[in-house]
Amino acid sequence: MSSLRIEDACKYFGGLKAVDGINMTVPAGRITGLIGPNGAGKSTVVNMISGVYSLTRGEVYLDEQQLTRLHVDEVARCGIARTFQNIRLLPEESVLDNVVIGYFRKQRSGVMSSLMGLPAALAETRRLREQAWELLGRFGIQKYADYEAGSLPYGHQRRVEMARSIAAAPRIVMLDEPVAGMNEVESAEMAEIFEDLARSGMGLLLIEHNVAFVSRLCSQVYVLDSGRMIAEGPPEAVTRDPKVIEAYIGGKADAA
Amino acid sequence: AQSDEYHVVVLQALTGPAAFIGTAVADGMRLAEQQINEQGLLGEGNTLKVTYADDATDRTQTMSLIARYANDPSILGILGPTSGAVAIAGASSGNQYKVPVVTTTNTPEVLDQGPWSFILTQPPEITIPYLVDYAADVKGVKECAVIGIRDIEAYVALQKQFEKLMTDKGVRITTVEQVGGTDSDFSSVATKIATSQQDCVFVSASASQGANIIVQLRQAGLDPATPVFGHNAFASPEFLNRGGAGVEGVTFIADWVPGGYDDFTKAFATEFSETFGHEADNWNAVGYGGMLVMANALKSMPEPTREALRDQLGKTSEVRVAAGQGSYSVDEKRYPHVGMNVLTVQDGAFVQAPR
Amino acid sequence: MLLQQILNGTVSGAIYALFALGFTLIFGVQKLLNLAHGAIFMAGAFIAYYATAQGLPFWFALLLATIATGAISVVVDFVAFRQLRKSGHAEFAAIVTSIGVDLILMNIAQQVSNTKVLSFPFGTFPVKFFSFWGMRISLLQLTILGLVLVLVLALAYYINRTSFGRQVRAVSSNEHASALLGISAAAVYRQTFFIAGALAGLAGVLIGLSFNSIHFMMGEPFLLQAFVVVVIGGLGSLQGAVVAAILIGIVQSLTIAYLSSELSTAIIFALLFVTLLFFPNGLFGRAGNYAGGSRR
Amino acid sequence: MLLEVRNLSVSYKGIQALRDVSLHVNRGEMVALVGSNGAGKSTLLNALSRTVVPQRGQVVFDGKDLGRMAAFQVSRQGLLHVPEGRQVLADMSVWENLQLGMLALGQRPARYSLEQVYGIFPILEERADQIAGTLSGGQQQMLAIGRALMGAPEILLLDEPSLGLSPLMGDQVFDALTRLNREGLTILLVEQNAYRALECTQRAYVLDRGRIVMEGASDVLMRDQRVIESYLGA
Amino acid sequence: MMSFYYSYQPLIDFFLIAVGLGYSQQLALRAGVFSIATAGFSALGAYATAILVTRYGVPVPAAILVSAVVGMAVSYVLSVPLARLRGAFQAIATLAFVQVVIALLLYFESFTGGAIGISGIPRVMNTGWLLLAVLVTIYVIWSINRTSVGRVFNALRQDDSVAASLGVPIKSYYALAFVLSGLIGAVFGALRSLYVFNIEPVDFGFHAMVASLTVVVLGGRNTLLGPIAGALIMAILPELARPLAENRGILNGVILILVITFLPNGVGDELVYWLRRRLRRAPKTMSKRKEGADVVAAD
Ligand SMILES: Nc1ncnc2c1ncn2[C@@H]1O[C@H](COP(=O)(O)OP(=O)(O)OP(=O)(O)O)[C@@H](O)[C@H]1O
Ligand SMILES: Nc1ncnc2c1ncn2[C@@H]1O[C@H](COP(=O)(O)OP(=O)(O)OP(=O)(O)O)[C@@H](O)[C@H]1O
Ligand SMILES: CC(C)C[C@H](N)C(=O)O
Ligand SMILES: [Mg+2]
Ligand SMILES: [Mg+2]
Repeated sequence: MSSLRIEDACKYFGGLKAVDGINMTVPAGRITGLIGPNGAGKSTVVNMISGVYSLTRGEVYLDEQQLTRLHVDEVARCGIARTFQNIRLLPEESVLDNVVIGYFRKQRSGVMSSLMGLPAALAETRRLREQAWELLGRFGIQKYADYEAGSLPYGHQRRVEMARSIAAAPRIVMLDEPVAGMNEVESAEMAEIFEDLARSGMGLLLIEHNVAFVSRLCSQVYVLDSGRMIAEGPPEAVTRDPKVIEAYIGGKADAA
Repeated sequence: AQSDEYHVVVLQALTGPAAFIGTAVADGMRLAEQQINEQGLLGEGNTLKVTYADDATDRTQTMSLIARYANDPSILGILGPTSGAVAIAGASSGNQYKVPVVTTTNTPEVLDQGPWSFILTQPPEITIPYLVDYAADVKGVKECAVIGIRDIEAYVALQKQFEKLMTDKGVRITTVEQVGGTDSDFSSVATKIATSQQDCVFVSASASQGANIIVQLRQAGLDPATPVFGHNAFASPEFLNRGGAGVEGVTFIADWVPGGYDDFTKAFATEFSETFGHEADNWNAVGYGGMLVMANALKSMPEPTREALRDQLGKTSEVRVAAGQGSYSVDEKRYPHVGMNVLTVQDGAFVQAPR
Repeated sequence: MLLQQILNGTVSGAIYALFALGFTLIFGVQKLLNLAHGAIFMAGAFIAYYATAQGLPFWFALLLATIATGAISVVVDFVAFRQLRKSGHAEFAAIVTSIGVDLILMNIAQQVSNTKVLSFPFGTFPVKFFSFWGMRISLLQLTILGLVLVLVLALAYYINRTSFGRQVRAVSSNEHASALLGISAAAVYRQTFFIAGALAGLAGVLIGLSFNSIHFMMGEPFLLQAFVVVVIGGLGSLQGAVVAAILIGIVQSLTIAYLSSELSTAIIFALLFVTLLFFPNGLFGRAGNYAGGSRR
Repeated sequence: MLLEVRNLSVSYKGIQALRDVSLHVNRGEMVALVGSNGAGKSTLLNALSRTVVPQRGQVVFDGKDLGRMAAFQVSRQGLLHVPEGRQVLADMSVWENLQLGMLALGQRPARYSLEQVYGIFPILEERADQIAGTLSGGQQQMLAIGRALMGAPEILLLDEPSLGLSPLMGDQVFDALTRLNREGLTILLVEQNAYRALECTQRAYVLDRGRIVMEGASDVLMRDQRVIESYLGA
Repeated sequence: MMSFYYSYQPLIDFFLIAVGLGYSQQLALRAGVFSIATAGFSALGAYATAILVTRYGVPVPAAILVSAVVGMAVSYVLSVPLARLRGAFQAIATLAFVQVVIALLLYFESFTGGAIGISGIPRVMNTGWLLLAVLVTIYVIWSINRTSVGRVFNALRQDDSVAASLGVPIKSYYALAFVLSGLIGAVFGALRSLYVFNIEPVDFGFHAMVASLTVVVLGGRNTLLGPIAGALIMAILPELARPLAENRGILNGVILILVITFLPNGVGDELVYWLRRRLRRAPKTMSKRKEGADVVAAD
């Protein structure tokens, strides 16, 4: 079973220590939570792992393979997928095509056969479109398949992005606030999907401000505050930790 | 033949970069057309029909238009295109479709395309000797700096010919500077030449650009005693307007002596300025002559066919025109000969250069 | 000769700057490639020419041309760009509409001038030379340098010290959000186009005057030049445009003087290419947050 | 009545996103608008701020018909919209974003000073010179709200203000909004967290597939079985 | 009919060449490379072929092949620095490339003929060959559109960091798009030189750059129909306006403004999008599942 590890990772922006010496493990087959106040550095962690940011210090490993200095596309080809906190779809493409592009990593037909329009390449396209269509079904947005992605309501755009990120069956997927903008009923649907994915062996890193949602799904939760890890452990323990309550959850109990 | 209508096309650059030549040539041709029909120059009852077309200095349009006109059997010949590669391409098309094409340019390559193509202006190897002889022999210059337009091939050809013939005469070419055809800021080149040693400057450019270069040369401090030479493009009122006092003393060869020098040319000059409201320039005169040459060939055709027209154009001999020394002939290589004048600017006017 | 050539380059560069500043406002700030800017520049020279030909004093013609080209530029924005911005496809479509405007303006100018090259009558501006340290500078060149300096400072003040500059940047970065803040994008566009057009027109008059040549196609080489200036300077950076313009003027002048006038274009553009390799956002461009696939 | 909407319909390229929506907001009220993804909530707010042009219907704000106004004029009337996706001006600094917020004042007097806004969101003061695009998601959300406050809103339209905010920060923002409302600011709130929205508002509308399907006092709706099933989770 | 063809043959042939160059331009734009290098590639192709054929008697097919290789090689080398640049900066860098090519063509006179260029190039191209070349190009681009390369190009254009996050080696794909653009540009440059008798540097200058760009923007940047539609308009426009003689610039300008104002994505693209909207439906194999979809938004 593979796992993603980051060791003593730091990211400084000028004087600002956005991430400051943290260690974390995201095991396969589990859902790992990463929570923390706004500006704690959660998205920065995702960007460091996925290769958008270089690390000021520290290392990233997938099993034994070092990812620290790989570029974005190389990291992705190792099987690490992500979504973006500010949704990033290809706005002019149809919803279906947005998902089809997600299969890139698993494509087998080469550039030449594509340029020459060989039957193998065409058949692959057909097959991928069907798979993408299935996947849209799983996220309940099949009926939007032919719409321009940019015209979908916010919540549906999130689903498209998630579908795209898991299309190529990554080993690890990092979801940055996947249910933001969804109500309880809608996020419950997403929860089911996440659990399915974990059962299939994928490792999920879930960043979310919905503590109840995180508690329900995650086996392990990390809490980041001002770039430092202030707590980690099973959700029940973490959410009762006074440091976490003070920095993050606040006095009032969360809804539902 | 009883009252034939001879149909020719004037295909010039009326817009685009070569429009400053094309429009002027077309105007000259319009005046000639009018006179030819008024004076019945084509013989009893015969009329000349002219269609004016614009190729926008664009080879695509030239080739399309020539194909179209070639496909219209009523059209006997084409006066155009104007110049440059467009003219060469037009000449090739003319040969392909077997329709006589009389380009305005002076580039002998037009003639290489085949027997159906002609040029209206004399190539550099005919015109430049007039200038070189004057500069080297009369003025006795020894060292000459050259400034030319780098991207207008007609000017480049003139410049090359000048360099070659001067070198043949033992004159040293000190430096060759090239500027762009649309530039107007020559301060750097001017400073460079003004601060170096030579006893002659040759400028190969259009009237307005050339005047501008010379003015900027003088402003940069060029020794006023250094003679400045140019070629036939300077023979235009444009040159004086643009250059003013700055071009005083510039010497150049000319197809056209502004204002005319005998009855025929003076009549042309008067009629032209009455018709168009401004003085005739070099290109007006060339256009006027071109149409007369065409009319002469049309008149002498045994039958109205393109072959006949082509043959007659090739036999043009001593047609009275306004350009050069007034008599236009074509030799066996189809090179035109009209002679050249050497002019100089004196008190803001063109006069024959003193020998 | 070196100093003289640097001076020549500076004066040419100052004029490029005038042209390029307006272009930066439109191209750099609004991301619109306005290929009609050269024609507007040309219109400035034409208007001033015909105004002086009517006997108006030169300074008045200059003012008239500046205001008129500002107004033309606003009209151009209205007919060629406004609708495109609404449809949200301006970036590329503007290339075509601005070519359309360019064709129209050039055609009109060609008809008006009968394809001739025009120039201001002699004595429009007193011809007077000053010599110092072995250099010659004309009164006109001095005036141009002074004028450009004043204008650049005024513009810099207007853009950087009033809220207008912020509004321009806000509209260019997100028109939708700007509207929510109460910014009238239309008004911002009107003002930038007016300024850009007026600067171009003014540059047209000055160039027509100093280089003695007014022609319906005179805008083209300057347009090409302006591209280079704006990009080397860094898109949207006013200081950048000025520095780049003068730098290019000087480099051009020196290549002609010491290397080769025949190769000057090749050298300038090769330099441009190399500059971009080392400064992918231009000399003064704010480093974009683009890094493609590599870590930053 | 500060804001009155009558029979508003909006469609995008043939897709009907709002059908005959009528609602109103009284001065000093805080009203919620709930509905699932794609119900048309954002579309409704966009139509009110006129960043989307409706097909039919009338919007009257403070006695003025907004039908003829451009979006920027609407903002200058004091109808300020904090849009979905935050829409901060990404390449300008936090301070510049806030300064630009003041343009909505037009001739109207300011209502909240920069200090007050910094008081509500201290991080904005701390990060005044940071480029807004590099703020964290939650920080951007605060900036978007703060920026709207700088424009002295008569009514504030908020599209999912708690989106991306930590629970603590979310609470603080809601506390702040409730406080501002008590001090006289009228608010129309779109919120996914229906529980929280209903908790802090006086009245609410439920939007489903482009239509208003329910309206009433928030505390009543909170106990409505249909609302619980579809929006609050069983 | 035949006589129509003969009268308009050059128009048709130039249209085909413009279509080919349009595809070269389009490939770059559609992959998000704001290149205006097509004119430069076509200059290289044209000169390579012209020099080989006229000076060294190389057979025409071999010369075209060499042009293709030159186009690919130069575009590959250029793609490396270009990948570091964005948008307008790419446009200017490619503009610089074209300017340098032209300056060198003018300078190395003994080799390139300088300003006069090269004449006496045999005219071996005709409508048939040009049509064949265009059809082959269309086939390749059609294939690209239906397979992964096209998807990647579309992704690069809209958001290349998203593409990278999905594992696309973006530099290689930028290079691929650019090399294809260079190849097509050079080949059509070569074919053009074998049609127009003579070539000179100004044929490939600012106007040529703007011309290819106009064809694509006017026709459409993303669909197969784009360059065809754009080239068609640009071919017909001067003819439509011809009766206006010297004033046709005005009419041309007005038409360009009107067309693109109402069809801002370009005539061809808008047509294709319109058709797609009319035919909007799930892909064939999936249509059986369509029933029962509820109608929040399905019109
Ligand atoms: N490119 C950058 N330059 C400067 N500061 C940055 C940059 N990116 C992020 N920061 C700062 O680093 C800190 C961490 O940001 P990050 O986006 O990782 O927070 P987060 O935990 O994801 O917060 P949120 O929950 O609000 O999304 C923030 O204070 C942010 O302002
Ligand atoms: N720009 C657009 N073009 C086309 N259709 C659009 C556009 N914006 C929204 N829609 C459609 O309008 C409908 C309502 O969308 P809207 O964004 O208003 O929903 P919402 O209630 O805000 O959803 P969410 O909670 O997910 O934000 C949806 O069906 C959506 O697809
Ligand atoms: C362009 C050509 C018509 C050139 C002309 N023969 C000249 O002497 O300049
Ligand atoms: Mg975040
Ligand atoms: Mg919404």
